[in-house]
Formats: sequence, C-alpha cells, structure tokens
Amino acid sequence: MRISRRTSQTTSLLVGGLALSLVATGCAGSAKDQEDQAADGMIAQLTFPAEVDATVGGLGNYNPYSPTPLTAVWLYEPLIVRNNLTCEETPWLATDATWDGGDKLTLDIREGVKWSDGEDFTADDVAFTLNLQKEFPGMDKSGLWNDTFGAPAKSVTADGNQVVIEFEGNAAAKYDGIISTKILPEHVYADVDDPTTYVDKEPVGTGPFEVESYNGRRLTLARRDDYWQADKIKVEKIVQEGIFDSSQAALKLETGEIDAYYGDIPNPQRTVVDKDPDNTGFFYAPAGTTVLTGNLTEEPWSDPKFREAISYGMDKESMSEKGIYGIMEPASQTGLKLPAMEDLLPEEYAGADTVLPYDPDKAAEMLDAAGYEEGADGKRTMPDGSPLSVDFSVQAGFIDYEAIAEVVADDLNDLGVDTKVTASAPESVDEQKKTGDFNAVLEYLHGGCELARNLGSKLNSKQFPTEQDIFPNVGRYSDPATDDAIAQLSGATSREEQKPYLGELVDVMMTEYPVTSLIYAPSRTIYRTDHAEGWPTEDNPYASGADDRLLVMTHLVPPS
Amino acid sequence: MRYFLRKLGFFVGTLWAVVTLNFLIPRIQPGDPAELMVRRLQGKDSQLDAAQVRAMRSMLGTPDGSLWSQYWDYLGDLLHGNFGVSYTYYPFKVSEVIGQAIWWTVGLVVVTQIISFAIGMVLGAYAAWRRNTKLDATITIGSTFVGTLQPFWIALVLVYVFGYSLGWFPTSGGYSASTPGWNAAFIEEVISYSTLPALTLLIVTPIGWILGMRNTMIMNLGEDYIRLAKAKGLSDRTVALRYAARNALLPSVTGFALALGGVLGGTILVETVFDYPGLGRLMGEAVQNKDYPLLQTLMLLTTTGVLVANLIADLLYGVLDPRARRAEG
Amino acid sequence: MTGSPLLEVKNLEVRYEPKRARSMTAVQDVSFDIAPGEFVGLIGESGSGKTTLATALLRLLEKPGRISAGSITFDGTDITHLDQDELRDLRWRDLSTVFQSSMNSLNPVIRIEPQFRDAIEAHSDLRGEAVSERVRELFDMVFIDHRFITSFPHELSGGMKQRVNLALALALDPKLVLLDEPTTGLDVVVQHSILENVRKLQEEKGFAVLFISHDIGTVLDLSDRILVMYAGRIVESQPAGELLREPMHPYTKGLLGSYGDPRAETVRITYIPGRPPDLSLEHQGCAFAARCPEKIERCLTDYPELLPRSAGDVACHVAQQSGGTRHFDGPEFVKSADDSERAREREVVLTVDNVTKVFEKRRGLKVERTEAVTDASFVLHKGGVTALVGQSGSGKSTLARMITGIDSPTEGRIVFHGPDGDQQVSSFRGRALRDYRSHVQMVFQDPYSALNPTKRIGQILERPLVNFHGLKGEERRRRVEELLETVALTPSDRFVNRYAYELSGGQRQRVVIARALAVLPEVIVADEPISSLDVSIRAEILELLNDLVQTHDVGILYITHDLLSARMLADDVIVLNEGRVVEQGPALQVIRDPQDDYTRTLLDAVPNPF
Amino acid sequence: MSTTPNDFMAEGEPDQSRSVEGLAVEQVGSATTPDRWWQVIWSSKKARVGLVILGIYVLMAVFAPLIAPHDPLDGSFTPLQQPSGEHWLGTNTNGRDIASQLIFGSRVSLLVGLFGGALATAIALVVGLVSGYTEGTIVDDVLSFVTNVALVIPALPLIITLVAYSDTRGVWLIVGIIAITSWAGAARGKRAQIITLRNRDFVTSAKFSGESGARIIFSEIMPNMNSLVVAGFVGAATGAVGAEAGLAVLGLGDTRSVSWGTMLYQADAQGAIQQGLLTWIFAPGLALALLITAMSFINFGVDLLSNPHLRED
Repeated sequence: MRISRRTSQTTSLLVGGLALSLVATGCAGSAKDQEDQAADGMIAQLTFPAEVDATVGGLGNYNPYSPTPLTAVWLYEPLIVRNNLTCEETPWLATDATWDGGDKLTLDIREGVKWSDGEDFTADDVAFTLNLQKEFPGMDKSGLWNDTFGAPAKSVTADGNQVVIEFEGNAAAKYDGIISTKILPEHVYADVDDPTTYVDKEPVGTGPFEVESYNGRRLTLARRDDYWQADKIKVEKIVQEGIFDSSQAALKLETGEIDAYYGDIPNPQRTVVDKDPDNTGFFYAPAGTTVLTGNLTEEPWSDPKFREAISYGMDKESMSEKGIYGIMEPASQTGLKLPAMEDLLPEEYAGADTVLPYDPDKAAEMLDAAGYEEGADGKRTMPDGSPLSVDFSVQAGFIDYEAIAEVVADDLNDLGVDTKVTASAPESVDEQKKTGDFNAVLEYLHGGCELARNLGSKLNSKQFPTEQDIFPNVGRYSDPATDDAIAQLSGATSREEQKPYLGELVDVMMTEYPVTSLIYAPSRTIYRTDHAEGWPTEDNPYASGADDRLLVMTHLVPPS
Repeated sequence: MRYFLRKLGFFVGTLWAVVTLNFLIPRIQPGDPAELMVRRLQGKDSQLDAAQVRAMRSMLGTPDGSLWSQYWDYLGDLLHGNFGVSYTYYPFKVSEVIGQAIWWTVGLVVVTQIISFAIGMVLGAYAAWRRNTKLDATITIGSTFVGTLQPFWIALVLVYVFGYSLGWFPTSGGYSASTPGWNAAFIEEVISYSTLPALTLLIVTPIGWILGMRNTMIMNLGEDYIRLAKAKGLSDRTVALRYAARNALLPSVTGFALALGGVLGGTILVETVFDYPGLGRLMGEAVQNKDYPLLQTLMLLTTTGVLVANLIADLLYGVLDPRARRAEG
Repeated sequence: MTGSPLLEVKNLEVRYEPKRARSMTAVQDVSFDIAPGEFVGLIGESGSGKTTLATALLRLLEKPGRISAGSITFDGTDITHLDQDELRDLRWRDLSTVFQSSMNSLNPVIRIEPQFRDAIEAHSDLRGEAVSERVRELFDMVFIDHRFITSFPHELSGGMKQRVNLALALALDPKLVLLDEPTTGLDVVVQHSILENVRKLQEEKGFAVLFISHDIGTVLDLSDRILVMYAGRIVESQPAGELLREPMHPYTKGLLGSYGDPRAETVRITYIPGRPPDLSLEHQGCAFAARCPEKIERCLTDYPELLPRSAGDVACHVAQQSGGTRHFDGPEFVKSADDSERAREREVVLTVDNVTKVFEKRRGLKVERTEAVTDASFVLHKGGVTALVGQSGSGKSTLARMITGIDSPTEGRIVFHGPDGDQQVSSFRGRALRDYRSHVQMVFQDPYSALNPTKRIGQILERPLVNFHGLKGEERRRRVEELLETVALTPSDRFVNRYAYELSGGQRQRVVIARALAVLPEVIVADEPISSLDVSIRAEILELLNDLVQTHDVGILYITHDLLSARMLADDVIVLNEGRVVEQGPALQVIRDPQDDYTRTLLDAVPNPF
Repeated sequence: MSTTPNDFMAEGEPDQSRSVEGLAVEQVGSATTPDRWWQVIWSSKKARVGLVILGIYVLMAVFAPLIAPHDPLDGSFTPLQQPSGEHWLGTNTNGRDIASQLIFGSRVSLLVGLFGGALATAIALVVGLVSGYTEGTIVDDVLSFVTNVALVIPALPLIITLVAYSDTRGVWLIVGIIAITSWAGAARGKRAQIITLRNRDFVTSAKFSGESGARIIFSEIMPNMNSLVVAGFVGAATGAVGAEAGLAVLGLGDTRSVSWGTMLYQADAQGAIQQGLLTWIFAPGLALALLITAMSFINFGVDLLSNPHLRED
C-alpha cells in the first residue's frame, strides 16, 4: 500500500499532465492569495499543504500531544529550537539551559511571553507540562520519565523564572527531547482529565499564530500582534489546506497555489525550478545518511575487511543520480553530516576526504587480499571456498531506495560478489530488522544533533532491535570499547566534552565500517519566492527547512 | 419456516466468518501501528525514536494480550456497538470518523451508480433491439474500449484536461473555502469537487450494465412471448419495452442491489487519487497505518453492506418476478 | 369451398442461410389454399418443415431464414413482402395464432388481462371496461374461471395456459387462426378436450383454421382437409375422409399404419424404417424413396410433382400410376392376444407392496404435503412386461424412482427378489445401491438428453461393462459390438465411434436400451421410451423391447400415458390415477373391458382414426 | 434445496414440443457435427479481431529478446532521454530503455493473464462443480459458505496482507493473489450451471452405469461445460491482466520485474509527465488498454457459447 508520503502515486500520473499544460494554464491559481494587499514590509498570506495527511471533516484537534494535531508548528512552542542542520541553538521559550553535571538541568524561562488568551506564560506552565508527561506516559515523547537514553527524571520543579529538572542519573542525552517539548498552558490543561485524549478545540498557545478558522479542510491562521517576537513575524496569515502527493504539489507550486512543500518531488530542478527559475527554489538539507547495513552476525558481513572493500566498490555518485537526481552528495563515512558538522570532526579527519571514492579496482584488490578469490565463473567465494553471496532486502515502493539498491547490486556483481535484491513490503523489512533475519538492508542513519542518540545508538550493543522495537543498531555491531565511548558521549553535556568520545565513534566508522555510508538523505523544502524570501538555502543554511519551520518563519521577509 | 431459519443462519454464519477474518487480516500483517504512526509523522526513511514509539504505544494503547483475548474483547465490543478509537484519527472514535466520511462516499457512489445503471439499461436495451446494426456496434465496441481503460488512466486524462488545461474542476478534496452545511456555497463546491471522481466512475461502470442488459435482452427476444407479441401486431415500442425490456431488467436490477452493496470497497483508488474525503480514502489510510479499529469497522461495513444487499436482492427479485413470489428456495 | 380462397400459398420456398452452417431449403415449392371457414390439418413429422412454414405464413421468420421464392396471399393482399408496419394492422385482427410451446408464449411478468388488453386495444376501439368485458367473454369460451383473468401466467396449469392462448387468438374474431401443435406437451385427456373446444368454436365463429400437428390421429377427426408434409414438401392433400379411406402416398400410409385399435384381438402397427433426408444436402428424386417400400426406378431419379388424383393431390410416381395398396407394406409389429398369456406364470422378480410416497414441498413458509403415490401394490414377472399407465401427476414416475432406488417409500415396501435373496430396495445405500443397479436399469424418455453428447457410443456402452463386469480390452469391445447388434445397430463398427448427435432419435433410443441391457439386468424400467420419438418409428422401438423380453428374459416396467403402446407391449396393465392404482389386470382385459371410468377416459383419448 | 419429484426423471407427459424442435434441429444438422466452441468463438467478428491482436501480443512476448533493442534492465544509458533512433521511446529515470521494457513487459502481463486466469478458473471449477453436484448436502453447504465468504471479504486488505506476508514479490505471488481473490464469483456461476446439468438424463444414466460421483462430475458433466469453462477462463484472464496492472499501480506489484504495471507505477512515482517523459506513461498504458480490449472482444465471441441467441447470423 502507499506510504502516506506517496499516497496515491497515481495522482502524480494524473496531475503530472499539467506540467506540460502549464504554458496554457499560466499561473491559474496564484490569483487567489493576492486578494488582500499587505501592509508594507508584511506578507499578506502564505499557503502550505495541510500538516497531517489524515483530516476528516469537522474532527479538528489542536492538542499538540495527539498524534495528528491540525498544526504542530504554529501554536505551541518549544523551549529551545536547535536547528537540525548545524545544531545551533536558538533560545525560544527558554532563554537558557544549563547542565549541572549530567543529572540536573536548569532552564531559564523567558519573561513577558503571553498566551494567546492574554494570560502570562510562566515557569509553572513549563513545569506543569513536564510533570504532566510523568502522569501520562503517552505524552512523554522525549522519554523524560523513563530510561530510554539516560536516567529517568526524578523531579521537575518551577522556581521563579527557572525550571529545574533532576534526574536519577546521567541524562544528558535527553536534552534534545526536553528542549523541544511543546509547552501547554497550565490554566487550560490543568482541568483536562486526560490530555492524551483531550480534543483541544480552542487552542491557547504562545506561538506566532492563532486559529482564525477551520472548516474541516482549510485551516486559516492569523498573526498574533502580541507574540513575544512579533517583530520577526512578517506573515499576516497562513492557510493550510489539502494533502498533495508529489505531482499535485509540483503543480500547485508552479501555479503559486502553495508557497512551500516539504515532501518529495522527484527531480525538483526539472519539474519545478526550471519552469520558473525566478520564483522557485529548493533546499535539500542533509538530515541523515542512507547507509548499507549488513547483518554483522552473518557472513560475509561479519568480516570488516569485506565491509571495507565493498565500501570502495559502490558508485555513490550514480546512486545519487538514480536515487535522487544528483541532489544529495555522497555521504561521509564518518556518519556525520558534512560540511554542516565539520567542527565536530576529530582532528585526524579534519580536512581529509572522508567520503570514500568509487574505486572498483581497489575494492577488487582488497577482496583478493582478504581471501575472497574470484572463481572461474567470475564469482568470488568465501576465504574458505564456500560460495559468497549477498542478498539484500529493499523496501518495495521506496523508489529512491530501490534505485540505490540497483546500483549496489550492479556494482557488487561487477566486483564478482554475487548479489541479489529482493523487494519486500516495508513492513516485512521492518520485521526482518527486528528478527535479525536478513542479510543486508538499506537504512537510515539519523543525523540529529544528539550524536550519542543517533550515530551512537547505531553502534551501541544495547541498541539491538528487539521483537518489539526497531532499535537503531540494526546491523548488530557490538564492541565494548565503543559502548563505553557512547556512554561517555551521552553523559557529556557540552560539545567540548563530547568531542573525544565522538572521535572514537568516527574512528570506528572509518575503520570498522559497521555500516557503509552511501548518500545523504534530505530534509526537503521546495518553495516559491514571490510572496516570501529568506528560505534556507545552500548559501545560507541556517536551518533544515522542514524540521525547523518555526525558525524559518522568523527569517521570512517580503520579496524585495 | 425451516427455509428462513436456514437462510438466516447462513447470513449470521457468513457475518461471523467475515467478522473473524476482518479481525485477523489486519493483525496478521507485519508491522506495528505505533511504529507506523511515528514513522508517518517523521517521514518514511527515519530512524525510529524509541522514546517516541514508546510514548505512542502507551497513548494508543495498542492491543496487547493474546489474540484470543483481543478477539473476545472485539466481539464483545461489536455487540455493544463499540468500534473503538481510531489510531490514525486519535483520539476520535471510529464511529465519529466514519460518520464524517460515509456521506461523501454514499453521495458519490450512489449517485454515480444510479446514473451508470440507467445509462447501461437504456443503451443495452437499445443495442439489443437494434442488434447487428451500426448503432449496436458503436455502443458495444465503444463501451468496451472505454470500459477497459484503467480507472487511474481515465482519472489522468480527466484531471489533465478538465482540471488543468481547462481548469473547470478542482482535482483534490471534497470542498475548500465554504462551511459545510445546507448552504448554496457549500453545495456548489461539493458538486464541482465531486465532478471528476464521479466522471471517472461513470466512465468505467456502465459497460458491465450495457453488455449484461444487451445479452439478456437478446436472449429474451428469442422467447415465444416476444414472437407472440409481434404476431399480435403490437407496436415495436410496446414489444421492446413491455415484453422484452421488462423481462430483461430482472437480473440487472438484482445485480444493481449487489453492486450498491459492494461499492464501498471499489472507491478506494478513485477517492485516494482525488483526495476525496470518503470511506474509500479512509480504508486506504487505515490499511497504511494498520489502524485496526478503523480498518475492522470499515471492512465490517463493506461486508455487511454486501450481505444485506444480497438479502435485498433476493427480496427484490421476489417482488419483481411474479414467478419467484411463491415458492422461493 | 367456393369463392376466392382466404389464404393462398404459391410455390413457397423458405431457405435458411446461416453464415457458417450449410444453408438448406426447409420449405420447398409449397402451394395450397385455405377457403374461409375451412379447417385444414397439416401433418408432418419433425424436420418436415411444418413449423417453418407456419412461421413464414405469419411473416415471423427471422434471420437466417427467409422466404426465397413464391408468394403468400392473404385475403386478397399479397403479404409475402409486406413490411412489418403494414402487416401490423392485419395481424391478429385477421390472422392470429397459437404457438406450439404454449408454456411460455405468455409474458411471465405481466398479468393475463393486460396481455389481452394490449392486443385488443391495438386493433380495435374497445377501451377500458369494454375490453374487460370482452376478456370475460373469451374466458367463458374456453371454460376458464374469471378469477384467472388477473393472475400471472405461471399460476395456470399447462392446459389452462393453452386455453388462454386459444382465447387470446380469438380475441378479435380473426379470419384465420394458425394452430401450431397447440396441444403437444399436454395430457391426452386435456388435449382431447381442448381440441373439442377448438372444433366447437370454429363451427360457431366460422373462422378458418390451419392446424399443424405431428400426430395424424389428432387431426383426422377435426379437419376438413389434410395436407401431408415430408422433407419440406407437401406430398399429399386430400379431404380427411378420403385420406383415411385411401391414402395415396406411401408415407401417409406409413403414418396411418402406425395407429391401431388397442381393443382389437390382434393389433398390427407398421413403422417406417430409416430417417428423413438431410435437407441441407442436394438430393434428387423422391425424398421419401429411401424409406419407401413401393419405390420404383423413377423415384430415385426424378422428383414426383404434386398432381391431382382422385379427391386430392399426391406427389408420388407409384400412386399416380397404380395407387398401390391402402396398407403400408413396410415392417410391422404384430401383437396378438395369446402372446400375453405366457410369462404371467413366470416367477416374480419384484414386489411393490402397499407403497405410499409423500413429498413435502416448501412453499415459502408453509410446507405442502403431496401424496404422490397412495398404497400401490403390484408385482413384476421375470420376462414379463407390466405397463404403468397414467397421466402426469399420476405418480408413475415416482414409483419408478422408488423401484430404481432413488427414493424410498414413505410407507410399504418394495422387495427385489434378486440372485442373492429378497432385498428391500429402500435399504440400499451407496455401494449396495450401485450393485442393485446391475439388476435394475432404466430407459429414459428423451434419448436426446439420455446420451452424453461429448461421448462416443462405444464409450457410453463400455462404462457399465467396466463398472459392473470389469471387462477389459478385446472382450469389452466384443461385448459392445454384441450389444449394438442386439439393438439392431448394424454393422456395429459403424456406430461405436459415432457421437449421439450423429444418430436419429430412434437410433439413440436403441443405444439407450443397449446400455440398459449391458449389465444383463433382471428388470428394466422404461419411462415413456417412445413418446418423444416420431410416430412413424415408435413401433420399431416397441418391437425391439418386445424382442428383448423374449430373448433376454428381462422383466420390463413400461411406463406410459398411451394405452395403445401399453397394449402392444405389456402383459399386465396397471392404471394409475392421482397416485392410486385404479385398475390392474391382463392388458387385453383391462383395455377391452375397463372397469374404471378413468380407464375409459384414457381409452377415449387414444387418437384413433378408425 | 428440497427433493421434489422433478429432480429426477421429469414427471409428466412426453414433452413432444421439445423433441419436435429437437428433432428438427438434430436431424437436419445431423450430418454436420454441432459447432465446436472454437468455431463459435471464431464466428464473431469482434472475437476474430481480438484474437488477432492477442496473437500479435503473444508473438511480441515470445520473441521479445529478438525484437527489443536493449536489455530492459540495462540501466547504463543516460537517463531521461527523449525518443530517438537508438531509444525508440526514450529512456527512463533509471537510464533504461523504455521500448525494451514495453516489449518485455508483455511477458508478465500475458503470463499473469494465462496462469492467473487458469488458476482462478480451476479453483472455481472444482469448488463450483463439487458443491453444485452435491447440492443440498452438507458438502455443498460448506463449499457455498466458503464461496460466499470469499465473495464478501473486501479484496484489497486481503491482498495487502498476502503481499506483505511474502518476503519476495514475484509474478507467481501476483498470480496466486489474483486467483485467490477472484475465483468465488465464477464458482458460484459454475454451481448454478451444474445444477441444471446435473438433472439431465445422461447424468442419471451414468449413475445407472455405476459411475462414481467424481467421475460423473469430471468425466460426464464437465466436458459438457467446455464452453462455460472457456468463457470463465477468458473472463478470469482478462480480469487478471487488469488486476496485475492495478496491483502494480498500487505499489503492490513485483517492483523488480518488468511489467507494464510496474512501468506505470515507476513512471508515476517519478512524475514522468512533469519530467516530460510522456512515452513512459502513455506507452504501457495504451499497450495495457489495447490488450484488455482485445480480450474483451474475444469475450464477445465467448458469450456466443453460453448464449446462442447472440450469434451473429
């Protein structure tokens, strides 16, 4: 079945037709959002697709803790925005957060912030929200009160304009989760008996916008003049409507019916930008890395030499070409998003090219050296002479993965490694990850800023997937030294402390090849500039668009 | 009496089997609703965040305990008309969600079905009456060509032509700016938004009716009562309508009842393509998201729809065909 | 017959020209006329083209059939090529019809009155109540209760339907009514009364009738004049009386020869061997020559024109010269009283003892109990024939079902005195039943559905041999040939590899009989074995069965509605009426001196030209 | 349901009307054998056209390697080329030759049509025949129960489950799925048909020849249903071809094999039209439509079997 993001690929078929007829249609739809002229320096209206793919008629809900609120961005705000790309922090409802060791976090709460109903926002609201997560584990998305990644919290107390969180042990790794917690108004949610099932019809938030109208399909949000950083918000009105698949989206971008789209549009250069270079653009920020993960408990993957060899034997350029139209760069084997995270690189790798080149000959030599002799039939065998074969499962319907899989298979076969690709339903692939009943898969290495939690957990022997959960260490890489490093890393509360331990992880990546980095995976923004400028770009990558919309909003200005 | 008990038993039995299968089918699929939800929010190729999955699980309270206990609870809830809470639309009740969507589908489908049935009967009868003429050929061959096109193919053309080149009709959603209710603006929007989906259905559905009607009609034209009617010197009109068509209609009408019962299942593609807020799209989402409660209920709805339609068809036949009135069975 | 004829047919020729099959001339060079008020019978066996002729006269021919030559003049107007619109005003008002298959010539989904109404209103000024009035009159004419006016066709019995059709045909006092086998498929008794009805009405109203039938017996006493049709041509035309007294064409003689008086001490009935020609093939000379005992050289070479002779016309070289005998001197099946005496002393092979059978039929909610057989008792003798005579619903087939072990009696018992002692038939299940069938076999009514169209005759006959006697290869082949010989399908090798559809009705029935014989049964239940065969060949099969009794010493339960055939074959006759045995005894005795009224009605119904 | 006397030998008078007509037909045509089902089908103009087109497709499938200019899976060409002498229909985003894919695609569609149709018909036959022959017995009850359930279960979720379950996706999975989800309707039909055939005298007489139930069903009755079986098959095959495409378009197909369905799916997923690769979308779509139309035309011929009135003469 279609995954939501590719819901009804067919539409693209249909709608796609438009691309050609554009000449005919011109910018049909774009008329509508220019009706009311904006005051100087302001943007009258921006139109986005609906945030959630599941909305039915009048069943609107703004509760940010329900799985699918009508909007999760514009109403309720987090404490600190740490942008996903560069990991810079922008103070938001909290002006500062300071660790006291790994087990005590103190948040300075911003003053002068007003809820949209006029009430003052206080530290109590923050404490209330965090404590609520204890009572209702369903809300505890950051794992604050349980032992995922670090010790559970002991207490959360508000004290003046500060909120103090005490943990039972080191919990530094929970930082990301905590600062991104959406803060609820105590004076509203206090009387709600179960916030997880509560249907929030009249949202009271601290965010830049408030609900103007919702008719079951079209959500209209109006700018708040009393927003605490109102000066930064130039957009008078936001309209969110409709779920579009890639083709519909492409067309609506062209016609100006929407101003930005965060989903996948194949070949955006050709399908969008080329058609209207002046008013459109896209920014695919690396959000993580697509990696080839072998089952390290199985041959041949159990042999680092093999992993190393084939890492040179795969043409990442052509993966990028075929998988994502050459937009995303081949990825650094370090597991870090480069250049964005350059400053985190350990010295020995700084400046070095950590993106492994495509060098079949070298790969071949390494394989020979490692004893994977080429047989008469051109197929290599295990050192012990037993047949060597790689069989990897790709998620049927993930077209980019499938394209990459093609390249991998072709290249490995060229190397004489007998490789076959099996396309299975994504669910079955997940199943295989859990049971460990696979030979090799394509998966994702999250490039989030909490490295212990991302790169770290890929290598952490405590993070093997279970029958229950797909924990990140799908390949089952296991090495006590690495585990220690990760423990240290997650305990470290500052970049400086982190660096050495991170170094060890990078080392492991570069020498052990627990996974082979292929190409970066994007967080996409495809946008129009005729209503608003200031979107993040290659040149000004201040945020990774999709994940940091709130941050981006503060940068948007009317076109000059 | 035995006959009715038997028929009833059959109905109940089938219903039970269906209910059970509806319960099993989604559950034996691999994949965990909570994971899928998180993944859905994070995008497909994401590294599932254990904390979030954990939160999601405890929020959705996704089923635990043995299949058996789940099954019994499920049956119990059904008897109390309690269909549970949808995952996709959490925290809304399945009944609420379906209540919102059902009218869209019913409206779209019932209308189009009736129209295409009418078209089918008329064209079919006409083709049969004028069989082996140019007109017959045109109707049959024409409808075959059109009818064998894949629905999404047709949708493609429609959206391309009417949606964009001409820009006559919107291509996605059920309405836009207006407020739902009995107001002109809304109704107007609903109509214009439903046009393309309806057209798509209208192009593919009639062929079956046309050919079916044509065949039965031609078969009846060979009957003695038609020959006699001609010998009686009745006008062609009378012979064609009162004698031939009247008889040929019977099987189609019962078929129509069945068709109506079966439609809900058939609209998934079209509704998804046009992002039409009906049951078909719900079904699609429910399937993607392993939304057991929603999926179960939808399947239950479709299946009972078909079953009931079957009953109605039987009764209908009894009413329409005097021969069947006494001595059914 | 004076004045201009009402209907005048001249050299009419009807051809079927299908795209794929060979085209054929179903009606050839047919000329005759019908005077106003005249009652003309048209006799012909299946395939003789009589129905085609009728359809042509009504201008209801549909592709691929068409009138390829000749003319039809009705009441002065040439309707041969009149288009449908012009025909319409003349239809029904002047020329109406009753179709052969009465059963579905009424629209099943419309009540009866409107079906009268539309016809009447289409052709007269009668409207509203006047029409209903007329309908009531018509119903009175055919003696049907008014309450049926508003019922649906399926609520009427076959006989009633046909009467209704008759009434419908007379709705507008037409000048000519065309009756195409109006009573086939009805009980003899019913047939009889309907025909009487027709005759009476015709005398009152004075409309002309063209009465088409395969059964010369039914037509003779009704018609003024009779046309005999064979192979698409009219071979003889005479006033009924003359035709009966001295038929000129050998074929006519043959037809007449196939009737006899069951009461006679010795009954001799003839039959015409062979089969009618295939009209899709070119053939020269007299079409009947191949089956004709009197044929001469000329018959094979040139076709005899239909020429006047004595009271009528005949198309026969022989007849034109000599006239020949009245008697058809073809093969003959003779049954004299004393034959029946033997066998009655033979030992009993099967006993039916106070058998009663009740069916429970569901009608919606309520269950209908129908007593199909009530307290019937009789015995079957080895090598003897017992005839079970009765109309539909008399329960004779139900008895057959029970005797063959398909059903079991509700009360009473049927005992088979087989090689392995006395066994109660109703007790047979599965294997036992299968074995029982190596003793009791069936011959079916309709040889067309009794033989699997996809199997060769050889295969059909093999099966019982394999299943019951486990015969193999050579032995089996020999036995099959034997069987074919016994039923006079010789030379056998010409038939083993034939499919059923390549055989004529008579031949098929022989195959069916051969299959029944294959297992050397003690008893054969023959259910109306000749009724679906052409009159002219029935005697052939009767004779065959008779021989089997003599030579194979098998006991036959002969189920029939026709006392004549019963007389010809049976030693004992059992008359069934509504499930009860009303009379039983030696055939001749029962027939000559029936004790029960019902038996008498049956006897009267026997079509008897003499 | 209930056993009335009529189930067996028709109670009642000799039905002359039947045999009179019967004879008329039989004897006249007796020299010529009745039309075989293929003759009947061929007699329909539409069917002839359909068969010819189908024939062309079959040739295309069989000789694909000879006809196709390239290996359909060879991704070494420059992606996104417009049609040219080298690439008649251009190349797709994976740098594969669309024309070659189209030609090889015919194989899957025809295979699925053939085997999917055959399998579905086979299941339908066995279930339908057995339950029809044993009408009224428990066997029948069970079988028709299963049939009914199969009829009312919504296909899509079922299909998805099946697909999700099999680790690998291949033509055979598709064939299986199609068969499993499409036999029920036909089975019901067959049941009805056999019930009418079952009471024919030749079946009874087969019993009297001591034939076993199975033999009666499959050796005596089934040969008489040839035409119906053919009709069933053509219908099922047509459905199967469409279904394969449908599944593929839903993303449930075998994404690794080259079929028109998967071509459409990928073209669609890659927004082919927006990228100006019209041929990528239209070629397989049209090829598919034409094939299905051809098969439906054949169906017109097949209809003549079950309904002689339809014959065109």
